[in-house]
Amino acid sequence: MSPWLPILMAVPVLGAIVVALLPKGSDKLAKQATLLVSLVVLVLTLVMAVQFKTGGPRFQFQAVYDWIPSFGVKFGVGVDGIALVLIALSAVLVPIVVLASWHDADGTQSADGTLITPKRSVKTYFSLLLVLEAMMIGVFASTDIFLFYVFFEAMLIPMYFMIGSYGGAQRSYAAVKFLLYSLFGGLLMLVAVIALYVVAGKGTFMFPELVGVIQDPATQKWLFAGFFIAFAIKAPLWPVHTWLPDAAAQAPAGAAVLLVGVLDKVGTFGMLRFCLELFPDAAKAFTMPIVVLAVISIIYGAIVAIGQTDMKRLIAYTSISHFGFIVMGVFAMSQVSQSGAALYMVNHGFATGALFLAAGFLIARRGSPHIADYGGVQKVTPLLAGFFLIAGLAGLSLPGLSSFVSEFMVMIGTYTSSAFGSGALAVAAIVSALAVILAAVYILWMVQRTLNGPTAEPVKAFKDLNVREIVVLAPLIALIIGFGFFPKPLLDVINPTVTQTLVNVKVDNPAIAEKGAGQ
Amino acid sequence: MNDAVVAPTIEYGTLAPMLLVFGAAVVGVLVEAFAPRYMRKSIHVPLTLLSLAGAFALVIVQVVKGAVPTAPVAMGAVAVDGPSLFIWGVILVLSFVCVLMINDEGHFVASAAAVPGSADEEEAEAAGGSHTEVYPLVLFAVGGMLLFPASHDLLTMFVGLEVMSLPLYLLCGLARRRRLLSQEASMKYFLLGAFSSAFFLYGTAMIYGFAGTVSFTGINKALSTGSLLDPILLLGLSLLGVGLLFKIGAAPFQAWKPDVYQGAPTPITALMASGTLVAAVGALLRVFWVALGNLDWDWRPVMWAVAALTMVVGAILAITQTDIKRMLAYSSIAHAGFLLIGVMATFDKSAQNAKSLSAIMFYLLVYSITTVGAFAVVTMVRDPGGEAGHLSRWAGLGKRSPILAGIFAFFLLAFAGIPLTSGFFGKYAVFAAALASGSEAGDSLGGWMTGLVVLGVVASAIAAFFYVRVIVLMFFSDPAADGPSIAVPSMGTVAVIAISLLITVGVGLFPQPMLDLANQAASGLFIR
Amino acid sequence: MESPAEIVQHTAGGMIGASWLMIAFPLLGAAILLILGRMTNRWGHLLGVAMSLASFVVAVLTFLEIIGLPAEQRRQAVHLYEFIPGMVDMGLLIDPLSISFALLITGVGSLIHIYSIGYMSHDPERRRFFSYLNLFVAAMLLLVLADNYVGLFIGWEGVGLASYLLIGFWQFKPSAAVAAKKAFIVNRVGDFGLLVGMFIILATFHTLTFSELGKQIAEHPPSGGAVTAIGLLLLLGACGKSAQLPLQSWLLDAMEGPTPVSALIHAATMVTAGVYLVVRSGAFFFPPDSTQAIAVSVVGAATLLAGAIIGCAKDDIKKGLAGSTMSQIGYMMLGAGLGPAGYAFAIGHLITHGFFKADLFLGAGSVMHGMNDEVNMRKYGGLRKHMPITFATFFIGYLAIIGFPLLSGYFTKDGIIETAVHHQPILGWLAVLGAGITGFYMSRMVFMTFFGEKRWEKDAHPHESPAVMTWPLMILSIGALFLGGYLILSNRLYFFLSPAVGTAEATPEFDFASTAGLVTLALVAVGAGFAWVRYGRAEVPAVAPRGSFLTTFARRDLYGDALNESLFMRPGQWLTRFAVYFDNRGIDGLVNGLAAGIGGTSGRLRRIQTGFARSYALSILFGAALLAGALLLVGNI
Amino acid sequence: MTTHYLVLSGLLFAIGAMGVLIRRNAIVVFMCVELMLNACNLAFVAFARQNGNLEGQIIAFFVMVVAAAEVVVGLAIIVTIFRTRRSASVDDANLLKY
Repeated sequence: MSPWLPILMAVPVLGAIVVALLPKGSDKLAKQATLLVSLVVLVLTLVMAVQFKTGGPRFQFQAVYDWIPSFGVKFGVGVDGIALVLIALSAVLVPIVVLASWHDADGTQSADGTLITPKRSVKTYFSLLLVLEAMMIGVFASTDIFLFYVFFEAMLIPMYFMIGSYGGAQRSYAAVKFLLYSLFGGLLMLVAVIALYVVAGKGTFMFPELVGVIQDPATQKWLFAGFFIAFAIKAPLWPVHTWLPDAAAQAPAGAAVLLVGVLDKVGTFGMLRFCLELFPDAAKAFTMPIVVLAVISIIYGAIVAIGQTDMKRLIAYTSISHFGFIVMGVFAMSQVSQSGAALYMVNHGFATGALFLAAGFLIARRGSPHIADYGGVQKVTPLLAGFFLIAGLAGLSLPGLSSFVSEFMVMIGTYTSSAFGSGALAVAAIVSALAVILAAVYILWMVQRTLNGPTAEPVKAFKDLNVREIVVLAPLIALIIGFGFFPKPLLDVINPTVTQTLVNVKVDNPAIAEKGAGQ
Repeated sequence: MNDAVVAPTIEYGTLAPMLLVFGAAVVGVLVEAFAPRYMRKSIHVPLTLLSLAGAFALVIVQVVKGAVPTAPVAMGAVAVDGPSLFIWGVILVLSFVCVLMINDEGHFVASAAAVPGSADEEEAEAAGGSHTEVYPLVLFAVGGMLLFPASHDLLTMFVGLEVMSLPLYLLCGLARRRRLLSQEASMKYFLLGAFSSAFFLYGTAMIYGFAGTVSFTGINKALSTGSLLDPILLLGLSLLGVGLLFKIGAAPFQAWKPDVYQGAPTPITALMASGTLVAAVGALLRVFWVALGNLDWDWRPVMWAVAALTMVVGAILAITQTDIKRMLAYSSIAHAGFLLIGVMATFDKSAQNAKSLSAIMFYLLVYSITTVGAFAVVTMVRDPGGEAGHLSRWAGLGKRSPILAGIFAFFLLAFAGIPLTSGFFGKYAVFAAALASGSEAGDSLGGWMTGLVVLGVVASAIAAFFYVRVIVLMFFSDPAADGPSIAVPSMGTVAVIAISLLITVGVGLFPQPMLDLANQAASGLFIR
Repeated sequence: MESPAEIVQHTAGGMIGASWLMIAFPLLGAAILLILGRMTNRWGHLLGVAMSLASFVVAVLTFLEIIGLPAEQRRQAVHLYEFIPGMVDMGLLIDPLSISFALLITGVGSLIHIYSIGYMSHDPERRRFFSYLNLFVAAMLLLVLADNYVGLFIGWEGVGLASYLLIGFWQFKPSAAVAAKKAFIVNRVGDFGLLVGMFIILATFHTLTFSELGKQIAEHPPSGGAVTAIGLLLLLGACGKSAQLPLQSWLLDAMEGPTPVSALIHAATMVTAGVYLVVRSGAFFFPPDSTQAIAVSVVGAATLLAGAIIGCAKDDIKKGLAGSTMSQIGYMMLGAGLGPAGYAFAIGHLITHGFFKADLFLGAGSVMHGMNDEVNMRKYGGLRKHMPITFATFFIGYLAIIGFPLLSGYFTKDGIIETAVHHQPILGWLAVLGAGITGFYMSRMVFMTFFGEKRWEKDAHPHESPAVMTWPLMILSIGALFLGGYLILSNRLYFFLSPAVGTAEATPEFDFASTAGLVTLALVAVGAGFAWVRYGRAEVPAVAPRGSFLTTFARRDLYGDALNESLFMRPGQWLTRFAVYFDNRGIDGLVNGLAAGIGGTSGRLRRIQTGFARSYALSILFGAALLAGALLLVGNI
Repeated sequence: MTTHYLVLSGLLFAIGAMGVLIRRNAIVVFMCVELMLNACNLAFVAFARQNGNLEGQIIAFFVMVVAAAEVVVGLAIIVTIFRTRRSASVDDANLLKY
């Protein structure tokens, strides 16, 4: 019984309650308190992460309490390598988002004085943010599948309110679409969760005890489908992706970061942990169709991104393309591809987070997300432009930046995967590599239209980043570059978990290096 | 020949809760007759509340003593078994809470006899008159609700049904505002209710014809020996079903629900949506599981279709509703459908049946508590002409009154079954029971049960849309300039909302105590 | 014929162990300049130069240490750190090939850094320019020094990024922004090839490290298919970076960047990375006379002609030089496709080209500097008197590039031509033809710029550039004069490189009197003479005449852009528009349609609720009938 | 012989049900419901005879009492409506719909 994870979840919840109960008119205090709480969580997470033993048992910092014995449900938490890095990702992003959203609820005015967003409740926003943080940590830390499901669904609510109350003009449409899409997937998963419990007949939802229990191939397939659809919607995978551009475009930049950076990762995380390990035979049987969907996502997301006129929608579509990579990596079922996919989840969080935030800072200055309303930003605000460019380059997976390592691992891992006879996966990897070209088109074309060229008239009044905004972006950029050259700390944590996953999936796909040594 | 009349044995102790309620009702009538007008209310309120609380206490005493009878009491007329006691407890809590709401000024007409808009009405209102008959009527209805699910023969059940329904017909017509609607609701409810009771009765007659008895034990026995294909039996079964399904508002017998829920005074709607539903589901279970348990191979497929239709009709029709109470009525229809999934989760496996029963009872508890809370919120949002029923009036409520809107949003999320609310665990319990029973070896409906659950989640997703729509209206829309006012709530209403919220949140976080209760109550199943 | 020497793991310290400093210095410079930003405006350029020079010093010291080693130990792998655990470690490979490149990059790079101090002195963003230059040097060094394909690829994209940033340095000009983007995207097409090539390498050999690859291939000589595929894919990558057909189109547009950039990146170093890639992979994937090796030569030959033809028609001095660059790299590719026999000449030409082309570009920059940034040669004329040093150095570069006997270009280019004629006669004779065209267009350039009448704009006041610009020119021209001879005569470069790239069957001999060489000289003379007739003696019209079909063909870059536009851009735009439409109307339409359908159903169904109690009663009766019917039906099944 | 009674009872029930469906006057509709209840009574009594026990007859008495109570409630409601609307037609009460 390790107290780490319950504490990690309790701190933001308590923080949220405190922030919500602050007296009227203490907006500033609410912000400071939220920042403090999120920083405390970050520190705690890092302290915990340092104690993680990479060679140790798969799940560490385990804590299991009875919750609903009638249903066989336990409050079971614990982290493996992948969960750990994703929790760390959440913990890193939240304080950044808090700082980035500092004035989001205050009501903003564009340079020419028109009201962009009206004043809204600051306390509510920040307490929702903290509640969301607790749930994000919870969803990754759950070792009980029922508990996972609870967080999986409950997470929607704070995000729903953050989009719906604090978002752009189309916010309520986007929020409802987001909620219903996710809820629908979640409910199908609920059926599968129940059926898993019933069919397994173990009287428990604890993940480690359910691995390898379901043997019947037909049952596996049905249950797999139930989980997978939910995760595919969450991830989102083509063709159930259309909620993301709306939600991400309408959400305030900070919420969009958490939505795309962390919440959507639950989908791919779930595929990797639950779809694969609980239903290995079904996963193998469905690999090809899913990889095809993933490849479609990659290419399709990229092409549609090229055609977007709204920055945030564009970024959302790039994410769809990137999620395609993650899904492909997961289902290619090789050590390299899955490690790459897990790493991609983290890197994508940083890269897209930086991109959304930088775009958000741009939009906050101009009051319009339309690319056509910009031009020549580089000349006026070189710092903002520089950060935006680096974030964009991370988005196109420029080597030397963190997303390259993961994308490369996914592609090469998929190509070299021998899990299913290499042919089809090799083709998938090659086709997905075309996204390398498309990514350059969508990012650089956006950069060209916003940062470059003659300075547009309204842009001339822009102020460059202030200290708060620099503090928001700089750590992300540092992480992007740092992990671009030194991905080892993350990979060392991820790799053993992936190995364990592959053992559970019964795929014999040893690491490249071992193979090489053998020859 | 010794023809001496043997006095029937009545277990007064066991029946005490019910008898207390009925007794209080009779006393209430006497109060109406003899107490001076100005004193009546101050007598009725404590009388009603104390009798309900007392009845609840008596239920608790029985539970605590553990002396749950294993055979029907009162000469085989009433079965006070675990489920009965649970349902009684739930109904008594609900009715207590509803009475707190009823107690609030302004819901009931000053003089039902006065024609709406006439001078009589103005005069009655000016005199500050009120229908204190409401209290004994409610007590009679509650008594009926207690009897209905606990009855052990069809005749007692019929009587219970009528005792429950007749006062409600009247109560529906007593709204202070929008009296035309209220009276119309009352008449529709009455005519259709009477119509459906006739079906129930005719079904009873057929069953009696087949089994030679109306006692559930007897019917059960007859079904284990006689020909199960007798048309009289099947006809009786279907007509009984009509009467019971009508009461829970299952499709295609749901038509009355929206009209009546909309027209009736809101506290009465709350009572119907919670107490009546609980009682009716209890009765439905008793008839179908106890009396007709041996016939489940026949009625389960049909119930499958009814459940599916009910969920879909409720969810789909709710989407386009514009009146909050009407929408909640359709929501209640959809929930009746979910409950029917649970009702189907039975066949010849008593352990599994106990789980299903527990799931249904748990669902009833959490759903009805949330419902009462939701209607209590509805009473507080007011226009000059009464409650602001039309949804457009709710726009921007979240900005004008964030706490109230937040609570209502939470109730809606509970209806939608979002995790960390009580509604989620209710839904989960029922779905889990259905899947578990479907996967038991020997269930002929195995895969179909899964299909029904999938249909159930699809309906839940559709249903989520209209719950979410209200949240969107309240929080994401700008308030109307002449928006509704929020009534300063009475202590009673505050208490109602607080209790519902507490249970909805509490059970949402820690459902185990309630589940234990339901499990314990269901462990012995129904007395056969 | 020998394979390259085995790569040994470097264990001792020394200069080789510290060779990572070569990359670290300019990287540090770039980081400081970018992070500290405007604070460094005053001294930023000096830091940039210092870092580049420091890197050069390290390179020289490393070089000295290398040549102090016996030949078979001259390939040293320096392990840096674990990069992707289980797949690849980051490390440097210090061998004759990479150190040659490093010397060229840091040497010419430092000169161009120095030159830029003067050239960019009026630009308010000079500091940023130097940070990008430093970044470029670091990335280019990583490209050539990495001991594995992943590191190479990081450098490969890093130089692409630097190139993007520098082409678009004056990004406020839309043309510059577009050119930068185009360069990056076209390069990415090549990168796709390189990337997929790496997939196959890893799948086939289970390693991406050069030393391991060498061992693998030595132990298990690879079979055809995979290696051919790898070779062709790497060639695609090389085509992108080196502006070879069919990915040549970006280079001409890239001239939007400041001239020192054109000199360093788009002439001397980065664009030759393709040649490096082919030579570096040569021992693995380009066995002589294999399909892929021939493909390399064919691409080279085609590009050298295409570039030369384009060069003939350009009036923009930088674009003319860019065409020439394409053409010269074509020669290198041609040589690189010929196996170890051609490697030394290809690399030799690469090095000498680095000098004389940088010299030419910087000379052109110097001219522009004095002519208000005018680039149209039709508005030059007679400049030799006004800019004597520039003229002298440019003229030396000119003689070197056309292969004037005994100058640098003569040795290296003729070496390639002779080897090609020997191994691939057709390609070889095409290269001879190309040399003739080179003679024409380079002469045309010199005549139009420095000779003839003044055709200046009114406000032009040509003047010689400051010393900080002319000194690099002079140093470069010294290289253009003598370096070729030094490298090629007595096969110095050949023997120096052989541990890294292997040896040919027969040691190549430079033949001063070979047929091909003589024919080349003759053709060059003819071309130069023809240019004199057209542009030296005759008056050059200030506005370009319409010209023949061929001229238009050349002016339009052989319709390369038009081809790209109609083959890729337009269909791409259509596809994009269709995809966006499909996403909004198709997929989202389906989802919203489903929602609307449910809503519509609801709207219609609720009409059934008529409000008439009697119709409700009917529905109850109806329901009762259904129920009874269903129960009877189920009962009797 | 029971069958005859049952057929009659069924007919009465059907007539009652049809009356509910086709008659507009609330009083008549209500009387039709009463007719249905009486059809039930007939069935009970007939079955009691057939089964040879008295339960059916006792039930009939219960039903009559319940029906009487129903009359009280029903008439109260109908009269109130009539006073308000000056019409006893069930179709006029049609405000609550959709």
